Amino acid sequence: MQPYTRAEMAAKAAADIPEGWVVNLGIGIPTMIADHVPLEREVIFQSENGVLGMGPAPEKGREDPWLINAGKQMVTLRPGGSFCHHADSFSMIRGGHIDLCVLGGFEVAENGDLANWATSENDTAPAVGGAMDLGAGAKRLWVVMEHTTKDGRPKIVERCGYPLTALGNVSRVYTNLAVLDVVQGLGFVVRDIAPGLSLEELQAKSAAKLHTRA
Amino acid sequence: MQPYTRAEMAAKAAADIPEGWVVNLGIGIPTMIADHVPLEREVIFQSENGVLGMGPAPEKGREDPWLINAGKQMVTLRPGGSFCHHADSFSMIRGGHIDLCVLGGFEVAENGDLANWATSENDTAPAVGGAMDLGAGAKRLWVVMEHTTKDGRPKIVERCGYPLTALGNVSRVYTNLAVLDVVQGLGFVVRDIAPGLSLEELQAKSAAKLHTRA
Amino acid sequence: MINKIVQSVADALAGVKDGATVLIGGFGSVGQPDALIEGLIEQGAKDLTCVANNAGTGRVGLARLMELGRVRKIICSFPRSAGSVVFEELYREGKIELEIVPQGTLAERMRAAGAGIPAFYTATAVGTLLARGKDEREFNGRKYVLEQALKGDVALVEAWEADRWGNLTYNQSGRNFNPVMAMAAETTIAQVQHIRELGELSPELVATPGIYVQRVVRVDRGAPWV
Amino acid sequence: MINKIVQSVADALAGVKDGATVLIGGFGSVGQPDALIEGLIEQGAKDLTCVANNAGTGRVGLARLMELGRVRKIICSFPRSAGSVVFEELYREGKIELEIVPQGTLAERMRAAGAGIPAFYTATAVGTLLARGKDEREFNGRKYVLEQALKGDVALVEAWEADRWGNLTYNQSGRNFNPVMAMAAETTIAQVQHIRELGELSPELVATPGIYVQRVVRVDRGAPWV
Repeated sequence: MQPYTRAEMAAKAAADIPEGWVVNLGIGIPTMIADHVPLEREVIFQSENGVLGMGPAPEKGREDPWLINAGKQMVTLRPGGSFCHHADSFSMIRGGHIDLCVLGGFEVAENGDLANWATSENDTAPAVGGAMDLGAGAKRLWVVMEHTTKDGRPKIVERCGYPLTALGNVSRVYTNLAVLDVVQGLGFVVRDIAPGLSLEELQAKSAAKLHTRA
Repeated sequence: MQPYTRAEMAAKAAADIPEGWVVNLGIGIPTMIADHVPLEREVIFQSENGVLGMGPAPEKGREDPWLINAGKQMVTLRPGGSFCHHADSFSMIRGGHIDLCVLGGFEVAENGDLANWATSENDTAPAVGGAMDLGAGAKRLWVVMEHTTKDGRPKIVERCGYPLTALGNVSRVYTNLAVLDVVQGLGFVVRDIAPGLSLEELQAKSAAKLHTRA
Repeated sequence: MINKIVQSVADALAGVKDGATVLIGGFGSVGQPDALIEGLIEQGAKDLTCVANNAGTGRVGLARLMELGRVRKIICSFPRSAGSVVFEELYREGKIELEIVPQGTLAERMRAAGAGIPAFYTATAVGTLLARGKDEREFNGRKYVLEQALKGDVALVEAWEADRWGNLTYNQSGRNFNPVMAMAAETTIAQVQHIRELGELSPELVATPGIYVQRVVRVDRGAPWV
Repeated sequence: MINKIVQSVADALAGVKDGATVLIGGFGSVGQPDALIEGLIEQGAKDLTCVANNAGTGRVGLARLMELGRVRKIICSFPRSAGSVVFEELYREGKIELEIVPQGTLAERMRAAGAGIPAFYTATAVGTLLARGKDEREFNGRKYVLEQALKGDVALVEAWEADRWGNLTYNQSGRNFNPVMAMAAETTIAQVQHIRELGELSPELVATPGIYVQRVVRVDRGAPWV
């Protein structure tokens, strides 16, 4: 069995993004997706701190500290990009103008719920950032995450146990073991399995029923 | 008896505006106020169509048709002026950032109510424009108007008969016959009377009790 | 390659449906998308709800659209102005619906639609005829009315410059309702004076990012009174 | 002559009262008004409610203000970040109140305060812990929660350029929360890198008009990491 690497997970998600979409990428593996979209395929990356049209990471020696993304990494702006303030930036997000948001996750449920910001109701100062705005506002919500926790507990679940970030909005999950669609009224549908992994093995590592295309 | 001319009414109001105030002027006599504020006394005139820092009317031959005020007259922008869109412009107004708004009026009541947009509930397509936003949002609301209608009916009243524009916000009225303060809990207080007019004569042309300073 | 530039006004207006809500930018003649309004007249959509600050003047543009019986309802702040003859006639005859909205509330209702805010409270119009039938609530001892987002199917806007991503800049008071309406519509169509290469517009100066714009057409409009 | 420029950080911070709500701009280190925060530490006001995206890092700036016991409550979207040691310690010990607000709701609540909107509905956080106790209402079949305006007594912002009327421009992603906070406070104090003559700033480019700014102080800040 060959689980996908983080780069492969990012590349798989990147391959599914068509030209012209406006895309917001969360911190972590989602951020890596941008590196796998060729510049010729014009995808407009938005960052909630008011940057629309981010380009690749700056070349060594050409970094501009006044230009960062939501993960606080230095980035570039491509021709056609623009800046705005936080209220205008979240107008784009809340107003449904972002075609796709890709976030990391603690758990995704078969009803499309996402938990990714707190691990208990009494979490020590949980940090939500823009995840709830993105989860509720983007036209599509994809999640990229490991299929299980480090100690092997499934993150693909029937119902989220952790506090929710967004309700019913996740439509696809990319993990190190599979790509799953979330179909309303049905649940998880397998699109792709890592090489050498059987459906039964994948099901065993998941806590919700996995369907296959009819 | 010498009633004030329209220019005198505007000049009187202008004299009462201190440096540094941000001021929105309604259509008609209020617009004339700007001409009576010397440029050295820096008053920032705002127009609800997104112009902050209007200057005097353009010189002949130097008009710019892309730069108009809310009365659709061509204006100029003084150094330090800026442009914004309608939602940002009304954020300034609704958010209480305008020090003073001066409007025309049909009636002003002793409780500070203003009626200036419709003459009956079944008015043929009354036109409100930005008057209600300005009436509710500006820090101070002054009215400049004739003291009576053309047929002699008082416009200074106990309660407005016409549909209201703003409730209880008028604090001063400049008419062709007098300048009146509107004091909450008391009513109209005379600040100034046109030359040759007695208080009794002024009272006779008003439909609300006029007080004098104690 | 993203390219939102279309070659004709007819292409720009293609697909506007009967019954659509059309937001029309401009304040006075400044920032008014004249060519797009003419294009809409040609295009033929009817039973329209039009949102604009005024209700048209003379017998051209929006007034012409109304005169042709294509406008079911108008939502505006200032219907009665010098030369609004067509509107006044139709209104008297009961042939057009009117919703008067205070100018700031009109702008904010569209900004709200664009920003994913279904409703908001404002002190504007409290206690007046225009607050009738609206929910009222007190915050910190002051009364406010609830106003709902106003969304368009189509927005017709006028801008100064555009690039192929649909980024727009405006000229002075030509900004007015245009950026707000661009946010609020499903399909935003911009008539612009100048097409710039991608990257030519300053990223600090773009007043409407391309994310809000679906189609751009260049129209040599000259001065706004033309 | 209107002149909002003051000569020292101490002059800029004069009069901040105990118990004040202080809005602090910036996202990461970009657009963060470091010198003004240091000035606030010097100035001495206590029992503060601070509104910022993060809860400070290391033991300088906002973290130092908290460590000195001057912050009663923090309102932010992302308190737990690399290096938020002071906050985490105080929070564990129950020595600081925390209100977590989704980032977009945080920005919009301040924009609302500046725009005279006492409350608005949003779909953000519906059905989550952060919606608890908030009014909920349906519009067009979708649920929304009511969020209230968040007003500051003081806003500390960082900008690129200013003139004596208080007009501000920003540099790239340095804009972030700054223009929104500038709108939302009774007294807005701006730390800027460059003072320009009146009329030097493009009227199309001013991102915060001077109407929202009370005091400006020039601080040679260099790069944002300094």
